[in-house]
Amino acid sequence: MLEVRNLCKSFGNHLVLKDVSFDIRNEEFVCLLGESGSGKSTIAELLMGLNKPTQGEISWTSDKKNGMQYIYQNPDRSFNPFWTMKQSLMEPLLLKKHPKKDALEKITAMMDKAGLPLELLKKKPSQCSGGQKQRMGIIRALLCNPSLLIADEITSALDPQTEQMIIHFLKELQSSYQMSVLYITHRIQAIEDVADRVLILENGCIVESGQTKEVLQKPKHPYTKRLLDACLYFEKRKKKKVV
Amino acid sequence: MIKKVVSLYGFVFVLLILLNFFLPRLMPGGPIEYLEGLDSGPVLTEEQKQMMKEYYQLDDSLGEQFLNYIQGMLTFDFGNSFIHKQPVTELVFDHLPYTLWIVGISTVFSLALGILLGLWSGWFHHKHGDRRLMLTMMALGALPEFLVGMILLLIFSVYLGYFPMSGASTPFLNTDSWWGVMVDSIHHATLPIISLTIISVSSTYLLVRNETIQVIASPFIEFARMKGIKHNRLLYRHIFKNALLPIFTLMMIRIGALFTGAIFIEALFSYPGIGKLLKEAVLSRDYPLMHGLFFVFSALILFFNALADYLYPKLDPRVKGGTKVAKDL
Amino acid sequence: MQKIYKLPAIIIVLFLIVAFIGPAFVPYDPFSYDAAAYLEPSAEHWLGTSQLGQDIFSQLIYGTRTSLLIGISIAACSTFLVVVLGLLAGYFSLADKVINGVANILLVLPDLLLILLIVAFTGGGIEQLIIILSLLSWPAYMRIVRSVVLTLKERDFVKASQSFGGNHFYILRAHILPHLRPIVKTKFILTCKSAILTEAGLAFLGLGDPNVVSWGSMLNVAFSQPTIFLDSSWVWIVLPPVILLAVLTLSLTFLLEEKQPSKVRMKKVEIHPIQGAEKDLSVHQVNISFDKKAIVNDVSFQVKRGEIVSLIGPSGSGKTTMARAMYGLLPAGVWSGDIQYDGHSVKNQDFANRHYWKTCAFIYQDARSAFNPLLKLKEQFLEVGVTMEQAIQAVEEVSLSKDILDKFPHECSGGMLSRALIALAFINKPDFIIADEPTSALDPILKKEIVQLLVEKVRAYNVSLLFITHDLDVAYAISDRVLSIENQHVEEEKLCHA
Amino acid sequence: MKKVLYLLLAAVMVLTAACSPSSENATSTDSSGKKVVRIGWQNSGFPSPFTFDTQGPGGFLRNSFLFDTLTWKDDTGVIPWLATSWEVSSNNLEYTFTLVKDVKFHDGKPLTADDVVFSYDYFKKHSFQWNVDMTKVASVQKVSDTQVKITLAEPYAPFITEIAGKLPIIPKHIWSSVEKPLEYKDNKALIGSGPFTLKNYDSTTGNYQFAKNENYFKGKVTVDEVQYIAVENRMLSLQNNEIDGGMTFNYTEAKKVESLGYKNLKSKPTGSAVRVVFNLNHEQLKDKRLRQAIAYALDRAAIAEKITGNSEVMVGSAGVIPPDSDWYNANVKKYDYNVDQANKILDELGYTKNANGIRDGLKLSVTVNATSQEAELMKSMLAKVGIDLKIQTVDAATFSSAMAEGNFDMTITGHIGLSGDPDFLRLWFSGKAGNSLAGKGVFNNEKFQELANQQLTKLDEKERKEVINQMQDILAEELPTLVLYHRPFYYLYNAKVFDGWFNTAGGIADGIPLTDNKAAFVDYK
Repeated sequence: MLEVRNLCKSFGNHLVLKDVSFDIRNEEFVCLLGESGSGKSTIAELLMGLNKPTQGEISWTSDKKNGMQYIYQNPDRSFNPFWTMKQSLMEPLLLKKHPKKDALEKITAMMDKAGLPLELLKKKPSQCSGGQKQRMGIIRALLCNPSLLIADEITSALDPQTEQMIIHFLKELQSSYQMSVLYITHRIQAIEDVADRVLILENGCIVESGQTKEVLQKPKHPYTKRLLDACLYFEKRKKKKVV
Repeated sequence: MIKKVVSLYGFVFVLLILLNFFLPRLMPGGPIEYLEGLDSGPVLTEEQKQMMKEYYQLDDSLGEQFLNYIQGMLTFDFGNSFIHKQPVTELVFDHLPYTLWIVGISTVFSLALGILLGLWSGWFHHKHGDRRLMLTMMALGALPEFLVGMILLLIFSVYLGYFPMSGASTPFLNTDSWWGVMVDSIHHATLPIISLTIISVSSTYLLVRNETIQVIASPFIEFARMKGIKHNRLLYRHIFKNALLPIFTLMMIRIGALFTGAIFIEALFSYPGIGKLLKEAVLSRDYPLMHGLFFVFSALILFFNALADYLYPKLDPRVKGGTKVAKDL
Repeated sequence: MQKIYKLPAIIIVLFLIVAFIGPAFVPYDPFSYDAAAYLEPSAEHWLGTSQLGQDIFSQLIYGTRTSLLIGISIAACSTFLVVVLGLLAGYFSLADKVINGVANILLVLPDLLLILLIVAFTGGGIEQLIIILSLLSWPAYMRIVRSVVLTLKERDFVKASQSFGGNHFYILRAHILPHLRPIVKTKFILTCKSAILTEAGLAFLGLGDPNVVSWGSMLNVAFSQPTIFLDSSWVWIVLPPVILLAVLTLSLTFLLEEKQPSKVRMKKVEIHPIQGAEKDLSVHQVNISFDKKAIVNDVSFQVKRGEIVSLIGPSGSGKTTMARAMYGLLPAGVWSGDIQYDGHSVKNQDFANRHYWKTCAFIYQDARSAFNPLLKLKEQFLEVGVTMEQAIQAVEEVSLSKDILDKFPHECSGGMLSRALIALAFINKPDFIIADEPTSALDPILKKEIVQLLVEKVRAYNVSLLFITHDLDVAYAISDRVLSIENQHVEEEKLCHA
Repeated sequence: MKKVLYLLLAAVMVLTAACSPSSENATSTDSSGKKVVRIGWQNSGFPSPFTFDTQGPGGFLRNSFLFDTLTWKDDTGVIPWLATSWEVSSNNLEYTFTLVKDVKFHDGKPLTADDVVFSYDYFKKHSFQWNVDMTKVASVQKVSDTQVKITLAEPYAPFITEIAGKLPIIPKHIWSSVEKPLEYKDNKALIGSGPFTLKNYDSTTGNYQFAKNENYFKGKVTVDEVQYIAVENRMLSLQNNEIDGGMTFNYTEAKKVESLGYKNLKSKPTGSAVRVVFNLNHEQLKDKRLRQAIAYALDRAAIAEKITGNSEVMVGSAGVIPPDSDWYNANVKKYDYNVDQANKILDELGYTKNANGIRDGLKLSVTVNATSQEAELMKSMLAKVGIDLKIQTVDAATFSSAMAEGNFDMTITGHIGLSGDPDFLRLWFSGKAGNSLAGKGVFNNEKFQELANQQLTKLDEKERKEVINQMQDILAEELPTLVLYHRPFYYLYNAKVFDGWFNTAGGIADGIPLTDNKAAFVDYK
């Protein structure tokens, strides 16, 4: 569906992305793994068209009806603090000239699905918890029926329990909305079960990619090994201790 | 970075130079009309007026006048003042030291006082002393310049007679010692300096206080506190240094305002500074004098602005290459 | 104290009422000259008369109208300019060049000069004054609005709205404008104040509109007759406009003052020894609540010498508050119970002086924000009272080069700073260390290294570590015991020691 | 907090204590046995004949301390000064002056007929700053070492006061080599023959220190030093003992200071006028009946009383020349305050009142040069007859260019020198001399212009007065201008320091109604 070929990007003299190529197929859950500074967010920005690549191209192979949507890292900042959640959630629909009533129905239905109480709609962002906000952020993005959803470190500000909940919510939605997800994170352990494929990014280069299980179990590239080792280091030690 | 500062200020400067020439000439009436409009001036004959026109080169075309002006600007020779019949450069340099003296000293005072009190107030934020001091300072800041000066003049000169009413020195003071001259000029400058200090101290104070409160709230101060550092070191090494950076920039920019604030005070105390000269120049349409004064004012203000932009990155190790300043510009 | 904050608003409303309807009720026309000169205040002339025999009270009321009219109109025009130009400059980079250029020039030109110049030949009518001052007073705040817009433009919710297809006008109006409210309010009030003062100043210099009475023109008239100061007539001629002017501008200034939280009273703290807590770190029946909202309830636990204890819990559960309480950083008013290190209570007045960085040390959440950006690391090491040799040794022990001490924090990577922070924590060999989420901002590889380093040093120096985290994996992996905060209580998790 | 305040207070006190002794020193500079008189006035420029400041009469007066003229004035009128006597030829064109012998300039060189001739010639080339119409002088000849003959181009009755009494005699040996007198600021430019030399001039502050000329030809100079101190506020400075004398317009002020033990010398003749100038080209104001209606509508006695604070004021003479002048026409038409009369004329002119009592068809404005209480009072007074008056304040230069362009309805201006020679009437209204003061709208009254020229030729005072009387009648009837009141000056001084002040008959030189006449310091009688 989406093809990225030989993407390069530099800011001034600093080369952030070096010859990055990958593709995302229909209804696929792809995970982009890498440490901060490895260029993950730059890729997201290029995909969204917020920045122009220095070299290379991004092309859609299937006809793209609704394009893509982006979910932001920090749920606190992705909602206008002066608006109620209802206003914020209605915004994309109203901008597309949906009637108010339809829009509200659609949102109510989604909220139910996400297990969020409807009272939240009357609240301001500051009155909702981080996990609630992030789920509503996902709902807002889905209201546009995107064919690709880019989730950029959407759980890094949340604790592990909430993280799990959100990832599973996303996975569920992915199948029911028949869309692809590009999930950007540095925490491997969270996406083990949900991601179809992983791309591993080191210093602006994709050093390894493949099916999730394959990559996680038999990493080829030394960086992947190191990263996996570090991520799973404490988990393994924990398992030894907990009854 | 320097290039950027220079090009920006260069542009502003060129514009100022143009404004400086055309603005005075756009004002209705000229120097001769001014003399004629006075209640107790002479009744000029046509011959006299013609002579003055020739002498002041007012019958030259605008182009010629402009060329003269530019030439003068380049050689720092602005010609002769119409009303003072004295070279403008000489006139400006006669008066400028007076203004620099009172503005300079009061700037030092108000900075020292404002920074000390501001730090102190921010440090004791939420305590009664801070509240009271802040209310006092805000009240001071809400008073107009002329009122502050007038009140001081009334109390200390008119009623108590501690200080002279006006002037920068006792006329024809009969003393040979430099000490006597010095004491005399301090004596005359005291009220203007106190007025100017009062006028400007509150803004410095409020600025320092806010900055201090912000800095105190920042994590590294909390961490420094956790390290068990002594109060003095915390206040002066950590808080002061961080709070001072933005204040420094603002102070540089406000120096311009100080000079204009001095106009009121100089008028009030008939202090022979540059402000009084300026008022006369504007009223009497003394073009050369206006050129000279505007030039000095704009050059001073521009200089301090540019200096602030230039020094800021040097003072803040984080700003290398002036990215922050460049953005602000 | 509380009522005082309403006072400015009340005064301003009173001024507004006087300005609007006052002139209809004044006893005399402000220009009428029928009375004798310099009459003292009396029943007929409440504030006496001026040199021309004009009733000062009536002039004062009319002056209020003039001043407020000028203040409000200029503030309105100027604020409008500030918002429109600031939005344009911040949002459209092309407009920015032009607007910012003009603003720079206006900022450099001394205002008063321009005002004098322009007023001198336009004649200082009220309309001209409003136009001139509005045109001159926008640049400073325009820059503030502009910079706010510049950051807002990058905010996620604005970008989101753009991706939903919101046009520029919609985004400026719906998303950005509401954020400017506090600035607009401040700007409006301050401009109102300075406009009133400027008008008074100009009128004082004789450059006001002679067709209306204003406080400044009253003062001008008064001061042009300096001999009124030779007897008491100045009391009723000069003081009333001065007082009104001062009261109005003061009220405007104080209108912006926010209500301060009521003062926390210093309570006399009583410290009781905790049973069996002469040694180790003891937390005894601690309750913490902010604004009557309980954070933790009745928490008691101990950390023994050489033990690593983790405190876990989801975000928002009060872990960090607990950490701060344990370091004695919370004000006495918000918590009860006691926390003691080897029997020394943190409630003790001089606990900080005697024990910080000696008995106990703290590892800050985010290494980058823990270091003062303006001081070299060397200074920040030496100020805890160690020698240069000790500092060098400390950084070398965390495998850093000693060159780092000569660097500023911004010249170091996050990993280096995290290591430096650990080095700093151990430099005085404290007995207890509290680490507040030291790994949450770190990438996995670095996190592993830092945690390993921390544990290694704790074991090496036989230090007690209270490790606060939301990362269960790490907590379980390194701790001797794990405590979890949930629903305001602290429970011990069962661990099986490998 | 309190501590800080106390500290501040203490700092101020220390400073005060450190400084106050010097204030005593400052006032005791004149205790060295010298007789010093300090007068308050603003900076009047470098007092050479070409560079003194013409923004007021101060410059001319400072100059007159250093330089002498052929004739001068004191309380008795015109007196001989450098000239002992003079004769006028029968055609009124030739004046022969006999000079005092052995007059010396400050540098010791003698002042001779050559210097007089040189001065007149030089001033024909380089005009004098003050009002002197050198076109009236045709030529100057040396008759002998002590005699000079001045030939006029046309008869000029006021020659003795207006030229001979004002033009300073400058030393030929200095000025003959000066090409650009306006730029000549050497100390030599100040060498004259006058009773004082300039010991010190601070151009920055505007303070002057004049020292007495020990060898003054006219008599002994009675004070050692005269200082002019530029103070902002003369009455308060007088009270603070920073000056020994100062002038004010304000009667209330003068009375208050007088009550504090200072002497008060009221200028007499008053010699000044505050007046309304009408734009004679204005569509409505060109009708003299409207101007007369305004004159009736203005309670000029009240204006004068309110503004000067004195109830014994001189209401403006409709014929411009003040009632206390020798040239005043006592029978000139008076416009006593009469609202009915004003309303009647206005109704006749067809300016009807609307429901609110305002005459819609008549919107007038008055342009003033600074804050003007007169205008405020006019506004109130004209409102009573239904005229809506707008006040416009502009600065001096804008003001006179508005007048020059005829860009006004009415203006208010003030003048001094009205008690001097009445030739000023010709100058104001002739449209020839720089008369933007009278408005460029020349007073086109043939009869008046004819009389104005005629009076110049009448050397006989009586005959001349006859003509001047007629001129006043025309002015009063036509009202090209309306004098509101004649403003007296009050000179307040410390009599212990110097008590020799007097009023000059007709004002110093061309009618300057100030007291600092150099003759007051010279014992010549």
